[in-house]
Amino acid sequence: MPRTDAPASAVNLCLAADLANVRLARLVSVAVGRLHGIDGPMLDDVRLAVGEACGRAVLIHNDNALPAPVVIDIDGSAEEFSVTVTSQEPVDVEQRRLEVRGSRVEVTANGGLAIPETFALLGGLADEVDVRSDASGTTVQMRWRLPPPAD
Amino acid sequence: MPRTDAPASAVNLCLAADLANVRLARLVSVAVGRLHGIDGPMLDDVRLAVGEACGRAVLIHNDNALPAPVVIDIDGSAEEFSVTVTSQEPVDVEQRRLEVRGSRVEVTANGGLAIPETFALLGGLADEVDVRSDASGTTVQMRWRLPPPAD
Amino acid sequence: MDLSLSTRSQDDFEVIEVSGEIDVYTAPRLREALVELVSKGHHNLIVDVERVEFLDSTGLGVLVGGLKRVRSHDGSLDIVCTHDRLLKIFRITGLTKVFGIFDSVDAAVASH
Amino acid sequence: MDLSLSTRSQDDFEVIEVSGEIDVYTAPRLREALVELVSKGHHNLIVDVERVEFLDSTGLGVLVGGLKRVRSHDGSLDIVCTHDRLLKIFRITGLTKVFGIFDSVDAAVASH
Ligand SMILES: Nc1ncnc2c1ncn2[C@@H]1O[C@H](COP(=O)(O)OP(=O)(O)O)[C@@H](O)[C@H]1O
Ligand SMILES: Nc1ncnc2c1ncn2[C@@H]1O[C@H](COP(=O)(O)OP(=O)(O)O)[C@@H](O)[C@H]1O
Repeated sequence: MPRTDAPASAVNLCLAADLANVRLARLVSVAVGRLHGIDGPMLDDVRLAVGEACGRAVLIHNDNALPAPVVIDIDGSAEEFSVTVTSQEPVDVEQRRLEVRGSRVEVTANGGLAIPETFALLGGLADEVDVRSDASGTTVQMRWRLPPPAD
Repeated sequence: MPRTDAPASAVNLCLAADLANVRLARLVSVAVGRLHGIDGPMLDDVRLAVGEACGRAVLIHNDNALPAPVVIDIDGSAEEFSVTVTSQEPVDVEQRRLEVRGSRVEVTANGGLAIPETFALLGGLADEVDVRSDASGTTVQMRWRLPPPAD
Repeated sequence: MDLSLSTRSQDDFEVIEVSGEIDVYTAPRLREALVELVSKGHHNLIVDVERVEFLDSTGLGVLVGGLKRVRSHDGSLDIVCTHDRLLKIFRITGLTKVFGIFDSVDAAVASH
Repeated sequence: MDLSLSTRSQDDFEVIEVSGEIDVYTAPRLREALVELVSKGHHNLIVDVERVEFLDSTGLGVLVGGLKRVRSHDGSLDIVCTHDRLLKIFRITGLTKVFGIFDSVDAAVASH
């Protein structure tokens, strides 16, 4: 069968900014993670990290009345599994802050958004977390290194 | 909380044309269907119909070596639940056929693609099935009428 | 849930117990299993789908393909299925007229 | 799976048994339940999360919020949890130092 250019498991999910949809993002990430052989505690980490990042994105869209969907990109190779959550709030990097549920969120020097609890948790769940913000939105990329397959 | 313009449950899923991903499309449609209060045999119908339509789309992408993803749009209101599967094969409506796994597929007068088994099944599963093809691809839209909520 | 297959003999029949999901992705494995049984000279098959969670038209196609194969050896392929969820799919596609569909392996065996 | 809550009294404690998923969507219902108990004068709470499938930081926030509320009445909020999956989340966020976390409701009651 001819292989396509896109990686086998590349999945892209666009969700209306509804809190009920955060569960869908978890569900899909876990299902794709399983296709990559992830299970046990690492799968729990993926589930929670994606829930955190998406919950954050949906709250931001709601609080800023953004009609755009929250976008989740799931990708993987033999070595790595990654989930990227993109929210489309225009970050005023000058002002370096954004309201999320009334609590202040700091924009860090490199343009990242910091919501202390969310990112503390993400840092403990994914092997790497990369947050970037600019005038068009914020992406939170989480990566997990996959163990070499046992044989 | 301010409501966004997009409907609450609008979900859009783009899947690399990999047969393993067809399960994801089923999983997501069923999860969104549940959010709309669908259960029992109707949920089984949604699961199977989406699997059929996506399986068909993925096979077509594979057999024609199309790198584009298969796109699934899931939407609902109080009255209706709908899933639309878009494959991006350029249909040569003049020639009125397309190869799918070696079997000939007829393009019907109104531009629809007919794969007898798939569409026989879809017709028995969804309340309405609408298939449209043009030079940019084919959409299969399946709709279910929702029963009025019991109270 | 993935597809899993197990095969055993009962009287003159080979019983293939399928569990999990038979779909466009997993159906080729069922096809291989059926082809292998037939090529080993087993022409009376019973496919037990009681523990199948999901069955799509590709799965049906593989079952029909198996039936054609055993028939060309004057054999049989019966289905064991009681769940409405699955029976409905055989009904919609008209395959209830093509397969013998039974409540149990014993009933399928007894029918011959 | 959705969130479900049930409350019962044991000795001087109100035990809230939570099952399902406590996430950004469902956590407000847990918050309401805790607020209501406190406003009815129950200041010694035990939240049993043994049957919780999933807990996110919003859920943790609601538990911390509950703890702050009962403490302002010299009360307590203990957690019953034995699953590593959930304990890990309390550990990562440093909340194992904030909550009393026990193996059973009886152990939580006995600790006072
Ligand atoms: N959903 C279905 N309903 C009815 N017949 C079906 C269905 N799916 C496939 N078939 C039929 O089953 C047969 C399967 O053939 P095929 O898949 O080529 O198997 P094989 O290559 O093993 O002979 C075909 O005749 C096809 O028309
Ligand atoms: N994941 C977490 N880890 C540690 N502390 C948290 C976490 N989530 C929330 N908190 C803390 O829990 C408290 C919850 O406060 P809040 O949500 O405002 O509750 P309430 O309004 O009921 O007082 C805050 O102090 C917040 O910093």
